[in-house]
Amino acid sequence: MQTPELFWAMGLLLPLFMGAVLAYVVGKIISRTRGDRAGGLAAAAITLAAAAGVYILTLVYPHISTGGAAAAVDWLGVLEPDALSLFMVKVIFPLIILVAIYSIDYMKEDLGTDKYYALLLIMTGGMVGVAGAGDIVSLYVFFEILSISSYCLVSFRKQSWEPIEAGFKYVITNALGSTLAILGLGLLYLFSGKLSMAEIAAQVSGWPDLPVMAALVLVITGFGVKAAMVPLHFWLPDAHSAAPSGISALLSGIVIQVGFFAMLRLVLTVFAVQLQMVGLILIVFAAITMTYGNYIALAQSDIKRMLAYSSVAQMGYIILGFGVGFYYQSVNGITGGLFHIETHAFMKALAFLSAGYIIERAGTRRMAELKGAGRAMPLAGAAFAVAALGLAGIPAFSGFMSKLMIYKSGFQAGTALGVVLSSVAIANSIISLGYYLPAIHTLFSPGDAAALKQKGAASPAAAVILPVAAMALITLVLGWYPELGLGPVNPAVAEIFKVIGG
Amino acid sequence: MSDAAANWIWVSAAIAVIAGLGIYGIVARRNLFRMLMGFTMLTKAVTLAFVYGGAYWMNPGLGQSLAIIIIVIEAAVTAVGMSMIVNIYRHYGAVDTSQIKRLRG
Amino acid sequence: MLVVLLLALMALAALGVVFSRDLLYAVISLGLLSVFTSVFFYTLGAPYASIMELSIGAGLITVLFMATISLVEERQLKGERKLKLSFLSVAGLLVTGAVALFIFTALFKGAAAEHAAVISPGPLPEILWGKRLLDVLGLGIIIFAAAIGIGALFRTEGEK
Amino acid sequence: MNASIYLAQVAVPIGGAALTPLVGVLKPRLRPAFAITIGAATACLTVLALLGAGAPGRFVIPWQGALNHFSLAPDGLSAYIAAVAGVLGALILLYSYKYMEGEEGLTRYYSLVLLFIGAMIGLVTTDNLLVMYFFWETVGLCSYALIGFELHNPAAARAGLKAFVTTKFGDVGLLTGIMVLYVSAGTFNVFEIMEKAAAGEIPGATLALAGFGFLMGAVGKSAQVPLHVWLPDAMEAPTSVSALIHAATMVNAGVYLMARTYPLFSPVAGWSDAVTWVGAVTAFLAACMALYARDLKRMLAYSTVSQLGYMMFGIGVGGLLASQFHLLSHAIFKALLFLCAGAVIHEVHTRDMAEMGGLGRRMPVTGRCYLVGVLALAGVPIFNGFWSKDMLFASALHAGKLVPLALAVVTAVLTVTYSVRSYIKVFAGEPAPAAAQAEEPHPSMLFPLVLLAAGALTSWLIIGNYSADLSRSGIIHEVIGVSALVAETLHSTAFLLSLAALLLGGIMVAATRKASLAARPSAFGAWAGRGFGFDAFYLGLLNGAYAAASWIVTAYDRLTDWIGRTIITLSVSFGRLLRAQNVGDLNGNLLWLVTGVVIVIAIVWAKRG
Repeated sequence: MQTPELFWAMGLLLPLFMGAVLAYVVGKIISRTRGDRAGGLAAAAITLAAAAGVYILTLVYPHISTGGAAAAVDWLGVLEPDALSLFMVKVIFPLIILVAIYSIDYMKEDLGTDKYYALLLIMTGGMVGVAGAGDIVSLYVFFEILSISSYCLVSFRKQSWEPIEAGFKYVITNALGSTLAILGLGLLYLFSGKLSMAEIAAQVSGWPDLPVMAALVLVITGFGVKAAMVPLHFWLPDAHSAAPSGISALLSGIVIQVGFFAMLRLVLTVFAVQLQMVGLILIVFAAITMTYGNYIALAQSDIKRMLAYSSVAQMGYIILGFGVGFYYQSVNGITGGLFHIETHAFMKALAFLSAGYIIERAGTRRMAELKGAGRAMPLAGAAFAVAALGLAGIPAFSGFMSKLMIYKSGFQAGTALGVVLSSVAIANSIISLGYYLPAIHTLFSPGDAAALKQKGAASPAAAVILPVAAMALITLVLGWYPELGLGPVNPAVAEIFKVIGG
Repeated sequence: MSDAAANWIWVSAAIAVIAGLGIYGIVARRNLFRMLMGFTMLTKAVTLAFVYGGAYWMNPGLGQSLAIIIIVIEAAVTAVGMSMIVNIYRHYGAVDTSQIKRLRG
Repeated sequence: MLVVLLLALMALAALGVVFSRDLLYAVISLGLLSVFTSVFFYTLGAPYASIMELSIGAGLITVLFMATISLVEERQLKGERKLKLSFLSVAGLLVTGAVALFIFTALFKGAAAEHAAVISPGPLPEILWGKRLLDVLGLGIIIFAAAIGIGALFRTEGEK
Repeated sequence: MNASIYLAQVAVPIGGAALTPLVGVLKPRLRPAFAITIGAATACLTVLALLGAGAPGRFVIPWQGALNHFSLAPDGLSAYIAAVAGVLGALILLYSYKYMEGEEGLTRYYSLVLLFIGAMIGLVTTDNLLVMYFFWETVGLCSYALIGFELHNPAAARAGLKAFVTTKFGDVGLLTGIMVLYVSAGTFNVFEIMEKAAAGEIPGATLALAGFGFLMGAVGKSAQVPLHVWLPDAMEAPTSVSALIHAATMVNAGVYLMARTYPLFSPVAGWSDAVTWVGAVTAFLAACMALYARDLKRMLAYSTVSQLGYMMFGIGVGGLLASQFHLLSHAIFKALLFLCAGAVIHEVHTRDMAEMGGLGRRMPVTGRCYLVGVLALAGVPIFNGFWSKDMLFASALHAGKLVPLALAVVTAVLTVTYSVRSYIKVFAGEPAPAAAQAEEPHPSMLFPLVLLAAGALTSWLIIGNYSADLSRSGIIHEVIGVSALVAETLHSTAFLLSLAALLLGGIMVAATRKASLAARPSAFGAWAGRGFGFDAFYLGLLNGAYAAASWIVTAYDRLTDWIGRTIITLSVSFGRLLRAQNVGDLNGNLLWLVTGVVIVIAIVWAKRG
């Protein structure tokens, strides 16, 4: 691999998209000849092979730095992967691999799993493309790849009304969001005549004020919808709770973060001059988002909806980290934000996967009816407890470490606003305890465990145990050795600070 | 000097009007088809901006290619949205948002 | 003058999409909007975009809308609510008007008065298959994704 | 002394906690034995560490990044608390063997108790504030899980949640304090922070914020007013857990924290006064509440709150040695009282003191042990509680803070009253119906009782070593031997105060002995029934004061409870209100989206210059 661009296109994107086609075709052929389950298994195997192969490639490839030689081929110029992109990829792939493994067991009753796995790989490719894109149109194209595949995945269980209603709401809201964003990008093109973010950035400072501001507004709201900033969040609880649990895990764990990442990308290049203002906007939205998400999660009776709203709240923490980072040029803010993306990805995926397993066996999502489910399914219950405690930010779990850095950044700002923000963030963890702890307690209080046991709840398949145990392990280990998780984060922070210049 | 490229005020106004009506169609109309139409109109405003930008910056090829890309994406999203509407109709027997509100809270 | 006329027609068609009573008129308005846009693209010296807009925007999407609307029963179309002066519509109109005004002022203030454009088809194939190759491949993936996605939404295999 | 013993005393119980589930799967019957073995090993390790406490030692695992260093550095101040946690933990594990026999979820129980012991030792032995916060939350989590140990009991679940969330309120302050100190000093190491503060490198405002933040944390953890409400409810936990966590160790963490950071914050204006007043008011109010409690465990819980108030009071008036010595004494005698109460409740199956009585005949050893505990709590000379309480009074006199001192002395009177009366109610007199079948508990339960009773009698004799060890921590400077202690005590004014308190308390016991616990005593009834003689008048006055106090206390208790419940209800209602806003209408929601655009525009507009 000569250049990062070539590596990105040939090493990452090509295998993923070819894998998607392969998974679909092979799955289809096998299910025609040997029955549906075999086709799904083949598709799953191809998905895993593609994802794992690509991931290994990422790990083998030594490092990525921008500003090197020009792209090897002309059309690769639209990609500009840097350390930040590599960080996202390093979070995306473990998650996809674990979810794909989980899906083997979880989706075994569903029809058309060949399509499911193909869409899963396309979604991954979309995320990788967004991570590496260096050009506004490519960013949009890859974002739409990601969006379209996730629309279909949310509504995958179209037999019932809920995924369909949620799916339509998801489509219309996110289509509006991304079109607003591309409208902003179109304005940028209209005024600069350039498409590469770096080239646009070079022109921005000499512009009349207003068009840049209009573009900024449209881009922030457009991607704000994707990142579920309150009040742009309302599609999230519907979509994330109606989707199959594996997909919920991905949506909450990484897809909304990729939406935020796309905004970050534009902000860091095109709007680098306005970074302080962006920081302030992010701070305001972060405070609203986390408080709103936590309070409304407090009133939920559906476990998946509760987790979905908790994603809104956690997104608030991530945004707060970046907001403080931009506003005060704080290293800890950026590090905390990125690290929280990483830890939250595994915690929230763990919560959704374990909850999904419990829901599937218990046949209900209502918290009150899940009494005793954790006793009947000790592994899933314990995993859920680990995830919930981590999400609540209890020390010794990974969530505490990443939140700690975000708190730290606020205090380090040295102003009253910083201290207030951090205190609000800390106080929010009390509110979140108000729903995580009762959820854990409900799962473990004595209930209809005998009836649950009869449904074969006691013996989870290896395909469930492996991802759940792996994620629980990551959550616990990162709680004690945050340095392990900070490995991929630090180069990305350095990359961002090239722009912030603090 | 092209006649078209000279009328930048009018083109800007058209972009603003079409985009505004598109947003209005999505936000305020209750029929699902109309919402989807609002989305396609919004996208048209975007293509307009790109094509006009291409003409303005004397790079019509680029503007066009971007417009083509966006048009195809618009078609794909519209198709997915419409298959959702058909499924909604199967489940709800209605295509009006006032009746599609079981997911709440 | 042709341009202004075209733009005015586009705006009218857009109004028709949003405010027409019958859904079918709305679809026709949408098609007309696409046709006008396509003509406008042509006058801008963008023939490829024009033909694309005509075939996909005015053709494919209109057909898709027609087909889907006909899948949904007749009664639904007739029963579509008349536009009422509800809080929602007024608030939506106000807010979107404000946004549109904002966009417009931004456009207005930002544009330079002096400009010149050379009308030529431009090296579109070279661009599309050269610099934007990755995006074109991306389009292929999008179409593939939409196809199997719609396939998943309408799948019937093995249904009892 | 090999420094890795410091790591071992934390790692052994935590490792044991991790292994207990394995034992539970392989050989469920071996769980208690396994836990007791681990506990005993921990106890030995803590005692070994204690013997080396005078020698400077520090165990450091280099830990780049978030934690600074994971370091353990016990000095006299922490080694004694660690030893209390280790030794008491072992005794209570032994006690649990019979006490918890046949309960459901023993794996969870033993695992959590071991985890708690390890975390508690870690909490006090580390010199890194962030690591301390780690363990601080871990002990809170163990406490939460053990309070809610009886899963089928919704009251227990509520109490656990209440405990966790209430202390978490304080933790907001603590974490804020730790972070501002870190930001200012660039380190989490408490000794380095103290050096920087002494060198004047930390601004006064930061110190003040941190000082009151830490105080908030301590108020939450040590159940001081107004965050004390969780401790009485925490009595839903098994009694062994109450003895270990909610009497002898975890609740002392706040007091320990205040002592540890005393040199840092004592220059902050108002900080000492705040600590003093929090302590004195807590001591007084909680004693009033104990006076009125009918539930044996609740009474002991209030008494714990009250005694913790004494310790805070001691720190506030600068009597660090007195406060820490009282902590040690209290840990021993309160654990003893709880374990005796546990033995009694185990036999009579009720916690209401009105239904007990005459148990002294059926359970003579338990009764005598309880009496020892009561006398120590009441501060009767010779018992360990007397010496430490007397030292507290002396410190307050020395500091000249007379008003809080008066409150503390009144508290001592009340303490005598409720503690002695509880002994009378439970053990003296004729056996009550519920007590008829009671028997002396199993020797494995009696052994810890006797050992602790012996401790309550003799622990004050180690004052020489104790003060010498503590003085090497650099925080406490007084060194005092046993003979000096006795001599000083007998010649001090504080001794007179103690004696007066004892005397008054004795009178109150005698006077209210007949007053029924079941019904609120009527001052008027007592007064009119006995005529208008001096004795009767005196009794009436006492009864009236008692009734008034109990009325105030009940009202106060209800008020705080109401406030807590209102906060929770308001939060949930606010959540419901937000939830009701989302009626699932796509158009309405999309309008919110456009509102989002407007918010961004507003900010951009405001900031564009």
